[in-house]
Amino acid sequence: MAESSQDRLGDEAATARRTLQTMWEIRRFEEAVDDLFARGLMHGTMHLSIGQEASATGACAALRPGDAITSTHRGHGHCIAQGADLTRMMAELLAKETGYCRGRGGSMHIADVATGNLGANGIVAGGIPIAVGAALARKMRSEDSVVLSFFGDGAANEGAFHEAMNLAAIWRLPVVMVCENNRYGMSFSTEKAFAIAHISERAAAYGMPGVTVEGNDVEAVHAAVGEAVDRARAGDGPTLVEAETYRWKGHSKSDKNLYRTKEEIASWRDRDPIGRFEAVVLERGTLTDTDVAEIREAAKQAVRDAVREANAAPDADPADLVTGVFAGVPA
Amino acid sequence: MAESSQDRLGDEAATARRTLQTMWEIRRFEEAVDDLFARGLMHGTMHLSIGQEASATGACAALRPGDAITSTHRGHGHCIAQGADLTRMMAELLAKETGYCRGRGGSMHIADVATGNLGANGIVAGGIPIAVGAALARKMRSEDSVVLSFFGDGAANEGAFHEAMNLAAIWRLPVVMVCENNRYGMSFSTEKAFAIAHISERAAAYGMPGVTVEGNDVEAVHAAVGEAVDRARAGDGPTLVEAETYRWKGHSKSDKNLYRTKEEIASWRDRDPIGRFEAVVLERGTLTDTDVAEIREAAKQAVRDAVREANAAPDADPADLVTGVFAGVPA
Amino acid sequence: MTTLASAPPAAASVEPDSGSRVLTYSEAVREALAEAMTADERVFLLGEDIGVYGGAFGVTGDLYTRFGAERVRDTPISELGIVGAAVGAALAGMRPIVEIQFSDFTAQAMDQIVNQAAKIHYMLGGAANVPMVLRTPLGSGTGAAAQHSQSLEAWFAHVPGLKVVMPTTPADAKGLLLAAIDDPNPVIVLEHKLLYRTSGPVPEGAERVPLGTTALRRRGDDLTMVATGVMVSRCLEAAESLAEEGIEADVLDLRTLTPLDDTPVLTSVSRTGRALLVQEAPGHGGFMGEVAARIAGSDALYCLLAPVRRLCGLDVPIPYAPQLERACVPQVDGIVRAALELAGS
Amino acid sequence: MTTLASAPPAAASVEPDSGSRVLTYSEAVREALAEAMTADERVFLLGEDIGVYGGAFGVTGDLYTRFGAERVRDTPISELGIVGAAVGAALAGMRPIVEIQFSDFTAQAMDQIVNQAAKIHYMLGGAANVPMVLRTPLGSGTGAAAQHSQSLEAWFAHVPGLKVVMPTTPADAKGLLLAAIDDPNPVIVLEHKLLYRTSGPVPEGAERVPLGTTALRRRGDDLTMVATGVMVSRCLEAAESLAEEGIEADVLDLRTLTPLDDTPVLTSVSRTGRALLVQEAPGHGGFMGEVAARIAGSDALYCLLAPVRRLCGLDVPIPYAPQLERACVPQVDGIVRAALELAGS
Ligand SMILES: Cc1ncc(C[n+]2csc(CCOP(=O)(O)OP(=O)(O)O)c2C)c(N)n1
Ligand SMILES: Cc1ncc(C[n+]2csc(CCOP(=O)(O)OP(=O)(O)O)c2C)c(N)n1
Ligand SMILES: [Mg+2]
Ligand SMILES: [Mg+2]
Repeated sequence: MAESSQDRLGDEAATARRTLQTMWEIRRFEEAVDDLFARGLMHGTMHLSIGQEASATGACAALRPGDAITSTHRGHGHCIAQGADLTRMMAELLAKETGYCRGRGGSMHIADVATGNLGANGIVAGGIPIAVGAALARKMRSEDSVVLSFFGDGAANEGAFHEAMNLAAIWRLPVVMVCENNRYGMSFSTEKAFAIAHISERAAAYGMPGVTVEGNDVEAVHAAVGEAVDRARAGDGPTLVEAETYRWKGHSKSDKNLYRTKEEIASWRDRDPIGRFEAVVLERGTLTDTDVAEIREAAKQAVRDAVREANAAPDADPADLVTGVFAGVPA
Repeated sequence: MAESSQDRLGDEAATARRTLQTMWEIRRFEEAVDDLFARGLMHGTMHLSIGQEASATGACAALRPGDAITSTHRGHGHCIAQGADLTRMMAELLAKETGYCRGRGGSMHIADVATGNLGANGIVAGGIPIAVGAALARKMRSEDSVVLSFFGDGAANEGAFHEAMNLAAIWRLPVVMVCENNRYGMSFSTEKAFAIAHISERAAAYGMPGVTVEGNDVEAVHAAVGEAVDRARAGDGPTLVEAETYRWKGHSKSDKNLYRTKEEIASWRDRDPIGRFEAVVLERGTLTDTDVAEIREAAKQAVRDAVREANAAPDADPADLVTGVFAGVPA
Repeated sequence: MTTLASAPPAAASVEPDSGSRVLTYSEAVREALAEAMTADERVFLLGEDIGVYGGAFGVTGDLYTRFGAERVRDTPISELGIVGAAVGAALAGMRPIVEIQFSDFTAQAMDQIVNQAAKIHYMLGGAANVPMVLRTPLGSGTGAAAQHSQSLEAWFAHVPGLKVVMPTTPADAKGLLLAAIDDPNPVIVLEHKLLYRTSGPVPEGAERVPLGTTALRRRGDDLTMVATGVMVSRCLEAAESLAEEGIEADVLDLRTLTPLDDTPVLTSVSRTGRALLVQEAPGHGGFMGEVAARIAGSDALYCLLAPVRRLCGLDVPIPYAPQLERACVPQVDGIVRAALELAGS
Repeated sequence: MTTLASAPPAAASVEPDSGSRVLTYSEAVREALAEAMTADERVFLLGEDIGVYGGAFGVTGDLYTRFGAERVRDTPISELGIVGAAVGAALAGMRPIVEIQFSDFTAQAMDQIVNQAAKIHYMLGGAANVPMVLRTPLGSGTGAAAQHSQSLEAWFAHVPGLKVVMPTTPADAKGLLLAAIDDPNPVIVLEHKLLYRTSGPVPEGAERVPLGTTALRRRGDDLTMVATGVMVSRCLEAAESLAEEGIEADVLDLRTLTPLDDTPVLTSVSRTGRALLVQEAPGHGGFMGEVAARIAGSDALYCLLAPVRRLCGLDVPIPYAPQLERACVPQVDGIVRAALELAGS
């Protein structure tokens, strides 16, 4: 993590490698999840971010150790980009005791406090006020770390978004609001859900800067979020960054895609954020075809290992099923 | 009610009379309430709008029969401006069976469905989504009536405001949002509660027009709200009108006014909306000194009568204390 | 007195009687919505993804194509706003029916449900009323974890001014919903996710099932089972196997929590002397506490041969892991065990 | 076993014992907040008008001048946002204490209270916890009508992951609050408006009153009164006049609903055979249903000489008119009447 927001992610080999590998790990991880689910080896429901890898990867690349994020129901990408362990993530989805939540949370609740991931959230916009509080704690302790809150376009119509945005603004908190606008809240299009062209226009209502970026350009996301992170770290308050992207898969398992056309989906598949970054780094000569092939292979392997290890792990243990509700009072 | 939004309220005698009398009735009514409360003859708590008479009066003057309003905890002015009966209002505050709510609601819940007052509200911002729903009903029935929602500056930081504003905008509903910005939400100043200069700037976040007017100028309020009402009636959707005003009295009975200076209060008393309108109509020659004296006397008398009649009325009757909870299923 | 009402899905291998056909629970809800919209133009639906998507659980299905986008109104993700809009539309003479995708998200809308909808009629001294219905699915069993699996019926039952309905059969899903739509008060209809796909006979006509009538689903003299939601079918299954051991149970389905028809409960318990109260929601502060209190507060107390047994969900957030999730709420075998203990005591 | 705890205001004409002085309930809350902030810099307060205004009920008083605007943090009118901010701050290692002006407005914040704060620790498999306190006044009796007078304790008690506290004496207002602040879990502290001005002895030191201990406020063998909130002092008053008629009552103050210490209740009822459960909240679905169910579900059942009597608020929104408002919740005379009926039966 923690690339300086000045440098582009595709200019330097190590950074480019890490960035590309992160995006491929997200892609492969979710393809594996999709497959496990289809084969009935995973239960519950899943929200995949395939096609949105650039916003998660570019945004988290602008963070440092000590910074934190809040994530969403579509949070695998954020979690991986923030440096989570694939095996523990997969173990969680497979309801294993070795999972991040010991099988209690599942896809919608993975958190990794160690890497500063305060958690996915099953509640749309639920993480935004929490990010504000985590940023408030940092400000009160005069730390220079920041908090980044991911949420979707649909979340921007929840009251929680409004109240949290205003609190962040009036208290000038070190928080960056990253709205991943993938054009739909479940089946409801942004054209119908908003009477404005860009969600970033809402920033002005709170007196904070707002910007819209090409969400499938990992460098653009990193640059915009990096600027916002610098502003937050400098004590100059919050920013709303809107990343325009698209989800290739259905909203969840029950989605029949009746609300959008095959053509629309296809046109966005042509704007694959991973392919786009590969083209950039190859063209710039930052990486070679062999490098790229290695990275793809490494990502595939990492996910394969994660699935294998997770499958081998013990199932969630009912031991403290009841006693686990409350944290024990310290002696 | 229902002055054309073109004409100024102070140009024509009958209109000027009605406007001035409404403002005086609000003033005298609340002075009477203040007095009854101080003398222990009224219980509960009261939120007085003394000093804000112009926004209630000017806004409601732009409405027609068939239109509706939603009001707030500080709603006596809205209720009177909308044409409510002073005796039934006073009876409600005195917990009489003849009150608008049969003594069940009190100051924070007075409604007068006949004049289109859908009710005061004890919940900050509680009336805004309700106004949106009442406007949606009108649109679905293709009626040309409109709904006006009063709320304060503090209410604009509630999630309910945000969600309601967006629904009104995307559905282009015939609703007018009137924010009475009296500089404080209880003790919290707008300088602290907002990082923007004018609450009307928030309209843009929903794609609706927003305007700020001098809230103590009844003609200015009427003109701005009138324009918004015309827009709504024409099917061109909602508007946010911010009326800048000031409350002379404390927030409620428990207020020690620690959060503002005597000087500030005094400076606003010098901007008395009633005196201002009297000066205008006298200067324009619309009304004479005698007219004005008569109107003041008439208002004082109307309130005196209301208090006398209300006092004579029977106390709230416990008869249907329990059975009144549910409306009976029609045969 | 209650008569033996038609049995719910689990036990419903019966042929539909004349004038009724077998429908799923979702189809029954959809049919009620369609009939109500056809009969009364004031009725309309609003909710997230209820339009072309057909609803998060597919309940509204094709209503969007049949009644159009105005009356089957997709909304942004704004639960508080849309419930408030329903309150306002109801005050203005419409008959809105709101769908909240998961009952967990009623938390977002509690102010409009509790402080507005429930209180307006009384608070205004009867000057206005709020004829609206809020439909929402509750319950666990789908692997959706803690924020998508709650059973919050007790919250609503504790709010004066709300009526609270929990249909357990397709026939009731239709009949109770129609009654809720007729009702001039706000009614919360809690549908159970696991019941949507179950099927049973549903009358053709617009027959209402009156709110406030407990249904006797099975007859037996050895103990009384009182249940709500999906626990009703589990109790019936349990009663089947208990019967094999010669233990016969009354199985009562409360159907509506407010108004609550407790007479059949008290009558049954007075006869059997043994009460097993089964709910999916966590036990602590749950609605079966109310039922237990009704029994303990009445003369049925004198007929009790054993302490009133509550079998409820564990006092935990619903976990994701399937085996843990199952362990958190009463299952058929657990009900059978509890019944045997109770009958033996 | 419980020992006789110090009596609450109504009966507290006692001289403060050494190491304690007489404070009002609000002063006791304020003292706890001040001591906690002095002892632990992670502790801070946030809420509407808690700063220079001193709080809607004057509870935070001069804390703003003593601890400054950073730690006694005024907020906009955004209940959901500020409770969410408290959750986030708690996750980040702070010890936030939120004040919600009236418990009725927790409706605005239910998502963060119920779906976030209560569940995070369990849902994350123990990886994080949410050490926060939410203080809010409940109850009627102030003429503030239906949206400012509710008693919603049953909602919170029914949410696994929340601890729920209802202090009734100044000593407990301080001691239970200190324990709540120490607790690594989210704790809802429900203060009663009518108790703020009552006074009683409060220990000087930072003595904690552990969560989950029912207090025996008065000793008697003829019946058991179980109460919460302001009903405790009313029961004690009622017990006084009952004593004049030769009827002696145990008066139990639950103090915390979660965790619930029901042993003293069951022990007492087993001895007296008569239970009178008194709450201000509407009866239907209220917390005394849980208490009645605990009795009916235990062997205490066999000791009952009469049905368990619940005396609760009427199932109505609280009306404005003073005489109607009084008629809606149990008063001393009503408690006496109910006790006489119960003792006589
Ligand atoms: C408060 C709340 N309302 C509704 C839902 C159901 N739901 C889950 S995801 C979703 C769509 C969210 O849209 P968006 O915020 O754009 O995120 P995306 O799914 O597009 O990534 C909905 C409606 C929920 N989980 N929480
Ligand atoms: C949801 C909610 N939060 C808090 C309160 C307590 N309260 C009543 S009025 C008020 C101030 C409202 O400020 P504003 O909206 O500006 O209206 P004003 O009182 O200035 O007319 C507050 C905080 C409430 N009634 N409802
Ligand atoms: Mg989206
Ligand atoms: Mg104000």
